[in-house]
Amino acid sequence: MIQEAISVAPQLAVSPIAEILWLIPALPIVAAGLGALRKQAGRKTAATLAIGSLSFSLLLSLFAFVHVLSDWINGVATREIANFTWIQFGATNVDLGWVLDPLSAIILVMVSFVGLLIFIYSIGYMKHDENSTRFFCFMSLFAGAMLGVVIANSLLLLFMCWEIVGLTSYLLIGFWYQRPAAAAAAKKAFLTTRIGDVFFLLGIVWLFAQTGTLLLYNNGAGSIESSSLSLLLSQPAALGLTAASAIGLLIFAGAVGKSGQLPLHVWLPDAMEGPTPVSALIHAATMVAAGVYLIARVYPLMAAGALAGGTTTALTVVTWVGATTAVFAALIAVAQNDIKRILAYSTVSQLGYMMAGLGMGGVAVGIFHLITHAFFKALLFLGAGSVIHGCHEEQNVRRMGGLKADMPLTFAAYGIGMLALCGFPLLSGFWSKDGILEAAQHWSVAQTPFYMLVIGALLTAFYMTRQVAYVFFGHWRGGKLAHESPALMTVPLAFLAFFALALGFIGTPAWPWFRAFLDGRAAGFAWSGFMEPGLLTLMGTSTVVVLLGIILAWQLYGDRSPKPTAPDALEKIAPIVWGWLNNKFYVDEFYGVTVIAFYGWWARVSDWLDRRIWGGAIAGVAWAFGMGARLNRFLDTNVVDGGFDKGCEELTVGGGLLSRVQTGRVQTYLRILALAVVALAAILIWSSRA
Amino acid sequence: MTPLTGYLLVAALLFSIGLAGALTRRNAILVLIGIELMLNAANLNLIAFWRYGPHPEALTGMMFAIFSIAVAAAEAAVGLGLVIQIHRHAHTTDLDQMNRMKG
Amino acid sequence: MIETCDQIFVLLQHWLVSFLPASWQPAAGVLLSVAAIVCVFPALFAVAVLLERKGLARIQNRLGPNRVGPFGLFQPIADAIKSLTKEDIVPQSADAAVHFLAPVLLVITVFMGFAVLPMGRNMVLVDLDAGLLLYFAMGASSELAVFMAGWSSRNKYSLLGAMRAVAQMISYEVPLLLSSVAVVMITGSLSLTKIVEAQNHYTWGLPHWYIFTPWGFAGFLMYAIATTAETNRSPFDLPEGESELVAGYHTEYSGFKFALFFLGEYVAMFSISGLGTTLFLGGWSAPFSFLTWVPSWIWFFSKLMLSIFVFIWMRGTLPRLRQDQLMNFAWKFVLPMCLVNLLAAGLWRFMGDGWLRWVVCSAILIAAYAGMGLAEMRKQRLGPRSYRYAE
Amino acid sequence: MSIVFYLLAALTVAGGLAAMLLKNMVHCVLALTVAFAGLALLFLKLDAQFAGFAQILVYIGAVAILVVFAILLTRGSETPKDGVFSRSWLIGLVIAAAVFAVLGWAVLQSARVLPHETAIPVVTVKQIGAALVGRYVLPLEIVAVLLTAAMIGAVIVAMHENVGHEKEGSK
Repeated sequence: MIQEAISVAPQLAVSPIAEILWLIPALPIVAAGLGALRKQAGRKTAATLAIGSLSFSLLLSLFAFVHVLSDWINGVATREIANFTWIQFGATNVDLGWVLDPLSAIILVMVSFVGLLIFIYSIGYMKHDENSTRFFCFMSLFAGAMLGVVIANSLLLLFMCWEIVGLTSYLLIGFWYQRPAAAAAAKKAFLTTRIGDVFFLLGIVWLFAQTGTLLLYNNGAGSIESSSLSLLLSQPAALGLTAASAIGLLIFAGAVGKSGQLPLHVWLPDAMEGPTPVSALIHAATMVAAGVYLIARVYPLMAAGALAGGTTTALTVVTWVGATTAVFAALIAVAQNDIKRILAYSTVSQLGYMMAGLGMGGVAVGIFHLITHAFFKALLFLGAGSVIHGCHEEQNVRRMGGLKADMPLTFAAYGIGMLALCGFPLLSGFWSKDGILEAAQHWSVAQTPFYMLVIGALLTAFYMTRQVAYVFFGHWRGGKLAHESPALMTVPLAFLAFFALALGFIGTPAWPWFRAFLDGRAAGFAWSGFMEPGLLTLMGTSTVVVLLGIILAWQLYGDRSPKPTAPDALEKIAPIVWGWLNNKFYVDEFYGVTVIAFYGWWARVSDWLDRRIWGGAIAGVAWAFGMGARLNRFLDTNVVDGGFDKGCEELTVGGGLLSRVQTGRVQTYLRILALAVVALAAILIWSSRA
Repeated sequence: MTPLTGYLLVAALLFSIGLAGALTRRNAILVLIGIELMLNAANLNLIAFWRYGPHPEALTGMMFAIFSIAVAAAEAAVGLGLVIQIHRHAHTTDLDQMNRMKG
Repeated sequence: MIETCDQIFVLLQHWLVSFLPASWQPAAGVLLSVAAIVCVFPALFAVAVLLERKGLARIQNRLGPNRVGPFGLFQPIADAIKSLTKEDIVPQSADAAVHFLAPVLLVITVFMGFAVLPMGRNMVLVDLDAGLLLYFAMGASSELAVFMAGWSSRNKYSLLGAMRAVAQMISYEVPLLLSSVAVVMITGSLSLTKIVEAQNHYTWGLPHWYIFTPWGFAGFLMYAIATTAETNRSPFDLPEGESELVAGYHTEYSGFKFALFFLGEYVAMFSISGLGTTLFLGGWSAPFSFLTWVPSWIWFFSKLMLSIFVFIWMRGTLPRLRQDQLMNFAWKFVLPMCLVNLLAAGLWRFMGDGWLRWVVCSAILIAAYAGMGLAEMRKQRLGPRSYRYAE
Repeated sequence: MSIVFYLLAALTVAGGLAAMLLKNMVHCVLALTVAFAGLALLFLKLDAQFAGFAQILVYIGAVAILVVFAILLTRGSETPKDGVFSRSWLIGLVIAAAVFAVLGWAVLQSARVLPHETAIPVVTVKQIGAALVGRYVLPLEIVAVLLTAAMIGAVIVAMHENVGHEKEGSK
């Protein structure tokens, strides 16, 4: 299902809000810079700076959103761009710029709003950390860079912000760098995402070489507008791909790294070593969504050349990768015991959904799930943070239990988040996941992704129920008793819970406002939206699947409170499967014995080559020279020296004479200088007289 | 003799006196004084040329002299600072003894 | 009549000169003015010395000179006779020529400053375009006289006093110049008569003196501080700190030469007060528009004597500073403050009329003052003493 | 050529000669100030009021004092035992004489083409100021930077290596 081309009138005058759109990322970045100048003790200033700047960004984002919204109500599809030349060499310009359209507007609001809530939550969470100034500084920098990714109208600007995002992710995962695990996880995240980024950069360079511009939109001259696209389609690349598809796949590789898709998903669960607000902000709500957003942003490139109802190689790859990731990560999540790790794999899985949605249903389907997911996953992470905080830094779900009495607020919020994630009817996750399933059902290439996603939904319901059963039901199995978190942490939870409940209603089949908004069409309310053939059946199926997952899990785990050391209920049934799942399909180990082992081997080979081959060659040369030298010495002492000594004596005498010129006396130099002046002046006057 | 010739001759004389001092005195400070005298002679030249030149309203010579005065002040400050430091180091300001680079 | 009173000295000069042939008249006029200055200020010196001794005595709760004449009023005459008749001692090892030249040079340079000072309407010796520059050039030259006196005496107290005095005068010359530059910036001229003219008009009966502007007020304070240091007056009188250096650079002077130094110092005080009056206090202009009928020179000398009184008052009130405190104060407080004041004056000039420039300039100056003051208060601890010139 | 010019020229040259010939270095500096003063008066004679006063302010007020400080700090006020002139003073003198000969020759050679009395240029301080911040603003800025650098450099060079915070009394 390919998005119809929107007719956008060339934008001549840019509205004031689009003019100052750069302020949205600039404010948090400036705040980060100012915060970096503060002492570690100045935590209040740092937090105030971060939250203040992000509040302003949110305000501006809301203005931008309202502007786009009012345009939309007036029947205009907004796309306002502001470009400028950054570097100019020869006839080539490197342009940067930003764009305001429905997509960027809605993501801006989402990122700044969720970010703000998480910032506020962090005040409570990081209260006892002595480095919280650094924390807020990094968080602001991250928020600024992420907002920069969102507004970028140039792949280069996008890539710069993308890399800053990667950097801050590294810094924040390794925030507690005293822990070896955190340091290792940060390194892993950085290196793994770098693999994707290299491909991304290759794609950018290729695109630049082909089209001569990196601007996405430039009144018809941008790289993903029709003129460039037709040029790209006409260029064949290898393996029967067009240049458009090949570049699209390269860019997708960047998204794979950032969004934790197979096979580069390994960093995301490890990234949970960072502080929980970081996990919530970066590794659930925003940064990992950057990959999805990137695909949505360059969607015209990905979809270039597709016929109506058809698809392209790039989109097919996106779909398959997404669907596989969705099931794969959900399977792993079933057998994890760390509360944040479960959520991390769940995030990977949901990102797979988004990718699949993008691949099969277009921008609106994927982004809708991105938005709803951002809210309920942030909610879940913050809830998990609240649980961890309340349980005195305990992360193993099997050492918890019965928290619904101790932490009622957290429980309520977490429950809502869990149901939304499962896709429980009428909650936000239900509507967005349904959109993806519907798109999968109608996909023209294959039906397999549809079934995979349904199985994924079942697994999602299963592992979330398992987790909730472990954490909140049964009786307390940990050490020190848990306590409810402060209001500073629960109030953001309540906000997020509200959105997890209600946000889905902007994209129901009866009122597909979200899609209409993104596509720039009018949205009407009609119950008949539900009456499309197969839709009700689909909704029924997914409801049944979800309920099935919940009931299954409840049967296995509900109210049981097994001992933390006892084997898991699933482990009793199928120990081998459990082992595979618990060990994450041994992907890390697989990489360990393949990629890393290869590097190790290669390093050893290089070392050997260095020592034996090159070193040997050099040693041989040295030996040869040594022999030559001995010969020389023989000749020297017996033949040359006699004559040479004589010559040297002469030279010494000459040098001694010459060195008198270099006396080290200032006045001598001055004297010579004056003499030279006299000589020059005399010559000049003499010659002018003649 | 035109007025300008007179000024130029005075300047030349002053310059030569400064040069002679710089070439013959032992003390580094006096060498610096000699150089100051040479600079001043040049200033006199500049002002004289400005006064009797074809375009005094352009102020070129005058400006040159003013800037030269400013630069000379800087030169004196740094030069004397160096002399003081050398004195601290080598306990002499006698140029005849200051012919080694090794301290 | 009012006009005549105001211009009485000018008219007198013209009348006297008119007896001479026309070609001699300009030179004779100048000579006459010089003579007047050279007579008036030493007379004022006598008055000021008496005033100082009596005033200080009042402050210190004693009587002061009261033997010669009624209330000791003829004391200066007695002093003068005494110093002129005392033996003129030159130390044996002293550099006689330099020892002799130093007081002469001091008095000459100090009197040169009056050449450009307008002491009343039309009462200026030479109205130079670069008058202020001449004044400061002469002020700078007097440092050399002080050095000559100290060095030629071949006495360590003299030398130390001279070095202290020169270092102090150089240090405070910078803020002195900078605070004057603010006035020059606003007036747009280095000519002192123009500076007075610029201040000589009134709004609602009140004069437009520069001291009544934020930058002018701050500048005047800086100027007053720098002036006190420049004239080696208490609390900046370290160069002649009796408890440390006997009498500073004129320890080895006696008799007439000592009197010259004494005279030079007081005349320097007069001239620098006169300059301050000209720059900030409206020179010879009246303080209220309804008082403009009073002759201008009366105003000038009233303001001058007021400044002298403040000098005496300060001497009676404040204790002496230490050398490092003095230097720190100059370079770390007065100088930055003067630079900020320059900024304020620049803003004042370019912001145009209106209340806004008052607010902005005042805010800048108060903020700078408060900031630097607080910073100084914070490091209350006194640093290690270090005397550069006593090594 | 007026009598005033000859007097001033004689004063200046005498000051310069004395500055280079006297044995006592403080006397040299005092003679130098005489030369500076003479030059300043020559500037005034050339109707360069501003330059003349600036000359007094900078050279007599600052440079001379600075030299005096340097002399006292290097104990240079005592006359050295082994003569004040360097061993090769004769060569220096000859070279200086040669330079003067060349310069004087050049001046006299060109005397024919030099202009005679010209109108006195009227230059106000205001014009000089306008030129400084107008046409010559770049040199002005550079000189400002140079002076700042020189000041910092002089302070650092003259500072004791082992003194942490220093009170600098000189410009």
